[in-house]
Amino acid sequence: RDTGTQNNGAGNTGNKTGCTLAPKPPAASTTASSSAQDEQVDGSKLKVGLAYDIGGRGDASFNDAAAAGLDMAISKLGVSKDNTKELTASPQESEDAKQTRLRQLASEGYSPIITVGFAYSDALKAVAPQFPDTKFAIVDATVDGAPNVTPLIFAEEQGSFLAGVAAAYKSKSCHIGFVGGVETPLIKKFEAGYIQGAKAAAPDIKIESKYLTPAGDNSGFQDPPKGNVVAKGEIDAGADVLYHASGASGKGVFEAAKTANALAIGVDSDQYNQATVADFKDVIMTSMIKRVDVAVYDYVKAVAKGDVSTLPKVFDLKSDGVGYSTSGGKVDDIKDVLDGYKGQIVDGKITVKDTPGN
Amino acid sequence: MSSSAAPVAAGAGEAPPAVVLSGITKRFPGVVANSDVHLTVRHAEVHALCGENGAGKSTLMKILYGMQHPDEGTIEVNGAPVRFRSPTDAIRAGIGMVHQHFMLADNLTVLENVVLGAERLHGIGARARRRLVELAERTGMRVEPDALVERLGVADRQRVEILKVLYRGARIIILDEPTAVLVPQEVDELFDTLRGMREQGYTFLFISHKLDEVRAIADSVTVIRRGTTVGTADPKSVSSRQLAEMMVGSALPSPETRESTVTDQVVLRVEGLSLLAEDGSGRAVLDGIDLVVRSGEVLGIAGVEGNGQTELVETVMGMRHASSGRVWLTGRDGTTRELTNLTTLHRREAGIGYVPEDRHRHGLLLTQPLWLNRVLGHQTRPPVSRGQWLDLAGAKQDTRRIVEEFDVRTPGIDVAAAALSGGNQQKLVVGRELSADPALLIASHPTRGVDVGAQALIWDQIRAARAGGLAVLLISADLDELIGLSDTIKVMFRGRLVADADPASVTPEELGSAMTGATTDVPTGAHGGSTSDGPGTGSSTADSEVADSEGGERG
Amino acid sequence: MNVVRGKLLPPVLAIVFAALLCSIALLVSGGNPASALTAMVAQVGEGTTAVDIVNSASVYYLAGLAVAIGFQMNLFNIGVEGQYRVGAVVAAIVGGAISLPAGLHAAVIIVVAALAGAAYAAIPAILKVTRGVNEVIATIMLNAIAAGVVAFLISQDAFGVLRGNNIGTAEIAETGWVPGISFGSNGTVFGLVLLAAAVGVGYWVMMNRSRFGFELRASGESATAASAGGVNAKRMVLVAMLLSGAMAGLVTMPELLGRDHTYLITSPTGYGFTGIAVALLGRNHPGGVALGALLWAFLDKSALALDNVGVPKEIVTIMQGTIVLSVVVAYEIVRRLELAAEQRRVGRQNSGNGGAPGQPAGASAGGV
Amino acid sequence: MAATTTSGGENPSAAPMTRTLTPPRRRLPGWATGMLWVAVAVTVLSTTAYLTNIPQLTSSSTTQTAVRLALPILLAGLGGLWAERAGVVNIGLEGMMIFGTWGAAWGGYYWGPWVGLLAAAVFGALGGLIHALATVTFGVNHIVSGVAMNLLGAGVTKYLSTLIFQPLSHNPRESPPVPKFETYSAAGLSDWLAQLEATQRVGIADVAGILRGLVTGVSPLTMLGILLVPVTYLVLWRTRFGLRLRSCGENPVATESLGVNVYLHKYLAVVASGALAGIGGATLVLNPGQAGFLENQTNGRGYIGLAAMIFGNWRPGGLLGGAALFGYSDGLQLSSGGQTVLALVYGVVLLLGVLVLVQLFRRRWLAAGVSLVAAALLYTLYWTVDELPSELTTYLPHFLTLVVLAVASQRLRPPAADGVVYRRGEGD
Ligand SMILES: Nc1ncnc2c1ncn2[C@@H]1O[C@H](COP(=O)(O)OP(=O)(O)OP(=O)(O)O)[C@@H](O)[C@H]1O
Ligand SMILES: Nc1ncnc2c1ncn2[C@@H]1O[C@H](COP(=O)(O)OP(=O)(O)OP(=O)(O)O)[C@@H](O)[C@H]1O
Ligand SMILES: [Mg+2]
Ligand SMILES: [Mg+2]
Repeated sequence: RDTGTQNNGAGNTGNKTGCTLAPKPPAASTTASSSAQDEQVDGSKLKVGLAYDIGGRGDASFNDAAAAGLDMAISKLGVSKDNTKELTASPQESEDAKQTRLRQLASEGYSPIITVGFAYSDALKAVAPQFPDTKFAIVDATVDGAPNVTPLIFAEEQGSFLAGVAAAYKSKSCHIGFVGGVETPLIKKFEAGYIQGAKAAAPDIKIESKYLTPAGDNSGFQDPPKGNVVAKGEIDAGADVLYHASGASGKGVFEAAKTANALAIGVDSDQYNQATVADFKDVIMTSMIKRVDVAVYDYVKAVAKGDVSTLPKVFDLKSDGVGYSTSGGKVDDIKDVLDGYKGQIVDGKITVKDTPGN
Repeated sequence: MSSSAAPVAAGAGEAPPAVVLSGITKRFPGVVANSDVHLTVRHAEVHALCGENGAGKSTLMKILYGMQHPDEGTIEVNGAPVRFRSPTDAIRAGIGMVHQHFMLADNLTVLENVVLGAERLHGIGARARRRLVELAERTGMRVEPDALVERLGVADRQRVEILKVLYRGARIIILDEPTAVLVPQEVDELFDTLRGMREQGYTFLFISHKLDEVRAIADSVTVIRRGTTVGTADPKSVSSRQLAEMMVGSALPSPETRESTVTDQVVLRVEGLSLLAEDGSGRAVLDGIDLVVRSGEVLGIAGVEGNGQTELVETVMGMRHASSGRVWLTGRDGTTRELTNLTTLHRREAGIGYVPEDRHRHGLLLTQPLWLNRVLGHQTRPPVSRGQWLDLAGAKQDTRRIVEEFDVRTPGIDVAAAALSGGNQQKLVVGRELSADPALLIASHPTRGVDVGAQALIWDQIRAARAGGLAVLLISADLDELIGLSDTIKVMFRGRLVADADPASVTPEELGSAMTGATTDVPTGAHGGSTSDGPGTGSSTADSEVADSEGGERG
Repeated sequence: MNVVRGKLLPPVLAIVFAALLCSIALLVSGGNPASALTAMVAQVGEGTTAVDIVNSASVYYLAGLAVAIGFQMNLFNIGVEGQYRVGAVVAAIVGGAISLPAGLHAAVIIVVAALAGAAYAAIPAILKVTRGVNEVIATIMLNAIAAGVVAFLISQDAFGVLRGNNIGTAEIAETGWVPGISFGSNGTVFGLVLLAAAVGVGYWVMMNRSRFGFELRASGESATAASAGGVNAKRMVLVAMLLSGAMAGLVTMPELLGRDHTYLITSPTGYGFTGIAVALLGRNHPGGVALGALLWAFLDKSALALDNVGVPKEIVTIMQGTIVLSVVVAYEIVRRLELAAEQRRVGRQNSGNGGAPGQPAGASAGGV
Repeated sequence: MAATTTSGGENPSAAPMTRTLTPPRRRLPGWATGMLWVAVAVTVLSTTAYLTNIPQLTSSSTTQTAVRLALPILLAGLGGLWAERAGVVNIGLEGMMIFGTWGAAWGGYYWGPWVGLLAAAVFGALGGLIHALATVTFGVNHIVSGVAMNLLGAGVTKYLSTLIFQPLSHNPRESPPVPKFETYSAAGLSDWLAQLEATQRVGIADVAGILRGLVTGVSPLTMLGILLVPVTYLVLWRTRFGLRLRSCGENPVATESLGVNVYLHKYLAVVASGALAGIGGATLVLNPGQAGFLENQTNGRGYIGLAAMIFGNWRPGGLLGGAALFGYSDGLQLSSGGQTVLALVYGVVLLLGVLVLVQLFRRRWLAAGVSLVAAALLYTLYWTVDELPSELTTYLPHFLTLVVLAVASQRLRPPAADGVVYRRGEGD
């Protein structure tokens, strides 16, 4: 019988001392928080529509986060549950299905309508002008030439930068890895920030990086066995902290980390507390959090107030649109460092690139 | 309905009849295959069953074997009434059947084929092998238990079929047209085996279209016409002609030779044609074939199946690619073209008609209507096509003509080809191939499995076309047909043309021994002309070695 | 009459059966089948749904025909999936890169799509003809590889253009668009729906009237008989596969030139597999495939209404699977019933007049 | 019939013609060919690993990964084998696998991995039963039914998980976490092999690496999967049931005529096929490192299994080879990426070199020439390119399968009546 802690990898021997670290950034001066100050806003008259991407409510990823935002709006802004409607895209559906979904919501009088995922951008471009009085928002994309569409975009690279810093600090072999699900521009932002952050913290660090499938082949987000193999390959190559941005395939990454006694970083939401990966709690040292819930909530609130211009252009570290989680307490010892880098990014002393490479 | 209620009554003290079928009726959609059939088979006799194609012989036997269920009627086996739900029941009652079309799985070994379904007897391992070898020894049917069936020739396959039946302990054995694919020597061997087994108490039901064979082996014969029994006779006291008349009510036709129509205009010239086996072994299936067929001539090729006749035909047709050698054809317009590098379609266009040996595999589109079958092979030529487009009206028109001229019995030209009986399918194919006025007709077994009436019609049509200057390359396993129809005969053995024979003088036995490679020279002029009664004058009692030694002495 | 019974009854029976089965599933899970069904039917009248059905059906139709060509000669081209994607992406790249007068531009794109699809289909065709590689396995592999080829071609290193978080090919200039037929707020029917219809007619003429179609069907029915009849089997495999691939290349043209004007990494996949189902439903007949495509499109589009009545959309996938299966089962049952009826008829006939046993019943009237 | 003649060689009339024309060629027995292939593969790999200095090619980790990735494919392929040996084409393997994943998650969640495994087999078998009903009883075209099965598999499981899993996992497309099988290692052996592997001696270290991968971290499900290969062989080729089943796929009419119940055997075969595919699905759920049920998680593995079976010439040993090739190359590209893939190109060059020699020996000049050109091209590729585009290396296993099939060009031999609709009593 194998024990769960058996060490299979060639690397990760744990007897190295870790990286030579760059000097720590100065301690953070400010911590901004947009949704902290909660004034009373009444949203009871709003009819809120949500159009999810493939996966929908319950995907334990960004759709779920959007759903959480809606739930928050229901509880905090007094939006009536009966006045909300959630629709979900099917895999492999064509453009007209998305358009029909949006028209359906708009013609039933829903406003605002929040679309989750950049796949909706073309559909919005077609539908939004047909309903000029309806307010739309789109997560992860901007739609040009449609004034009634509010983009809710995130600086994933900034959050990932902090993940990179954390990885560099926690790596004993000074060798870390990134596992991407599908090689899309969006996921490349995660990779870019991660690499930049790690290098900022430890200039000599070695970084493995690999995607499961190329763009267009979305199975990379749904294939834990492949995620497992890729993670194992990176661990074998010497990495001992892995950051994944691979949706459901991340389970495989966590398992590989657990088997090899390595650490992992979750993505999108606080995966330490996620039920479906509860078995791997102890290797999830932190998660890069993308606060789609906050964005959705803030957007609904802004609509209720009648002014969406107050929303941040980009949900970034500054607006707490992205961040990192501390559940499990594994990064408590380096919290000051992380907050230091965060402060530098917020202050514009560090600019994080959104594409990997030079 | 005239039925023959057991003419040979089971006398007192004798064993009860092995099989009694009474009042059997079987209907298929659109067809009544058997109608009130009565048949009595005595114990330890060879009982022959004769009838035209589609008369219902096979169906009756399948009913006896439990594969089909009669709509009406009763079956008794060894005096006891039985009701078979499946072949298993029949096998249990001691009945075995060797089917008209071999029922063997090609990709399994001989042993596997034999034990299949009867594993309970001796398992499937060493014990079964011992039992099979022992059985083969006893009956003289040598087989190699571990050979793949696909590598066996027809005669071997038949042995396997019979062993299969014996292995199950059958005492009543149905043989459906077992001789159709055998050469005379093999037929004789088979008959010897049957006689020996009859002595041991086996009962046989024997179906054949070859009436002389029936007279040679059977103890009694029952004739079936149009699904019902017309009578039982003693084969020793009736002539083939009488039997035939019982079957069809008309005179027995014969492929008799008449005045020669051979001209000196060469139509087909083949030089040094060779073909390598497809298995990559480098073995030659055809080895330096030279031949010439002239206008008005029928060139017959005799040979045991598997000696390269099929390959010769398919190579001349362009369906296989010769490794060396050349082929020329002189068309109706007198121009000579080299065919060697042409496709099958171009060869057909140059003036070759082709009656394939297996009409189902190579001749017909079974689920398509007759008129669309008329197009096959002629898709580039009027009247069935105009350039790249089909001429449906023309095709239908011409199909109606063929149906009329060749007496194809069909409800119409829109029925699927599969709906016709074998003989009628064959008439359609022959009619089609002669309709484009070819210079050369390649006819492979043109009357195999076809009843006497259809046979006569096909022979007549070939003969008429020959008189009009058609050259014919004829392949046939039916040596009477070969001798009767050909102007020249060549014998093929192991991919080579090893002997010539003069159809005016050669006997089937001589031809048969040359075909097996026993003799290389076939005498010409030793015997009289072929008889209209077909082969078998005497050969039924003589065993093969007599024929061999005769050939040898003369050689 | 007979045609109605033999050809139309089975699919109707099948649809009813599938609907019944799904209703039971719904009832078991506490849903309301009646409201689900009415919602689906009512959805057709909603907004652009009717037009969307026609538009999608045109796409499914092309895919179905592409598959059907192979089926006609027993070539199982699973590869339509890969071929249409390669065709679409190459056409989109070329279309975005060139500028030509209106009309000509679109024509060039369509031709390029067909050529690219055919070229991709040529791989399994050549492998089969020269090396005897089973086309099923080859096309399964090539479907996966097509995903890589498409990803490679769309990547920013090759021809891709970043559009927000999405990547796609460069937008095709307006000269390359094919205008649709607008129904105002009810949507716009793709202009290339006419192309699909024309391809269907062409397919019918080719199959039933041309020498080539005859040879194709003959090869499918019996490869051996066809080759004895002068049909070059290898050539037929090659040509059929290329034609199938060319038609596959056309699959997304209505969408590409009528609506999307670019091929994105998020562009839908799976039309090739839909094509298989649709071709099977339509029994490879151009009319049947059209009906199959419409039915499929109807199920896909009206499924969007199910969310409104709280029924999981997945029930439609179950329904589609059940329909495919039960259509063929229904054909078989009707065939058997007819056989039995025929048998009884003959039985009666013969007991009536003594008949002419052993002769085909139909022939007994006409004599011989 | 040869009753009257005695010694066959003397009298040619006794010798059946076809047999004398085709002297039976001595063929190596199946297991020997298999071993030979394995030996060639290992040799080429270790040589390549040495020459390119990429030890991952034969590391134990790679082997372990290969086993993990090959397992579902192997089981799906076995499923295909059972069905097709009985004459039923099963393109619905994918759907049956999906049934299996759902069943495994459901059974596993409530009652643990063993029940999960059982449930997976039962669910897969149910899929097989529907397929059998359609193809055997109703004579539906096998492909049609298979396509429908794939649709049904996806639809029904999605529907069921909305009903059953969503309340538990709050996600309609995913099950809650499912308990997994434990893994076992042959401890002593594994350690000894690890020492050998660490020596980095050419050949020995490679073989040790590969072997160690096979005996380390193995779950009961993995053992079952691998065990099912010889079991399948024994059942199908060495028992009476297997003989009957195979003959249904070769010549059902003949089989029926011998009193064998063809329908029954086809039913059993297809149901077994579904069960095997279901177990294949279970490996994606119950083996360590796998997720629970996840929509679309089979991701075409059923089709690949079918391909592996065709690749393996409808034989268990060949199928194992096909699945191994697939799992190995996929594992390699996933875990080590572009560079190793390039090393593999080098390996192919070596293999082609061997092939050229064989072809020269057999005097097949053309084939040798073609192989030589291909080898030269690949070698140029190896030298000129640093790394292959990742978009394309992702599909390395698919490329390899195509290439191997095209090169080996073996004469595949499907069961003669494979895919032919058989209707009882309508035989000739
Ligand atoms: N399975 C079947 N379904 C429908 N009709 C059949 C079937 N089998 C036989 N028939 C019909 O029954 C008739 C008798 O067929 P059968 O095979 O018994 O003829 P046969 O006497 O053996 O002919 P042959 O000498 O050509 O072998 C045929 O005309 C055929 O139309
Ligand atoms: N499966 C079937 N379905 C329908 N009819 C059949 C079937 N099998 C056989 N038949 C019938 O069998 C007849 C074929 O005739 P039959 O078998 O007697 O010809 P044959 O001379 O024995 O041909 P062959 O020499 O090729 O065996 C046709 O009339 C056809 O209706
Ligand atoms: Mg018969
Ligand atoms: Mg017959």
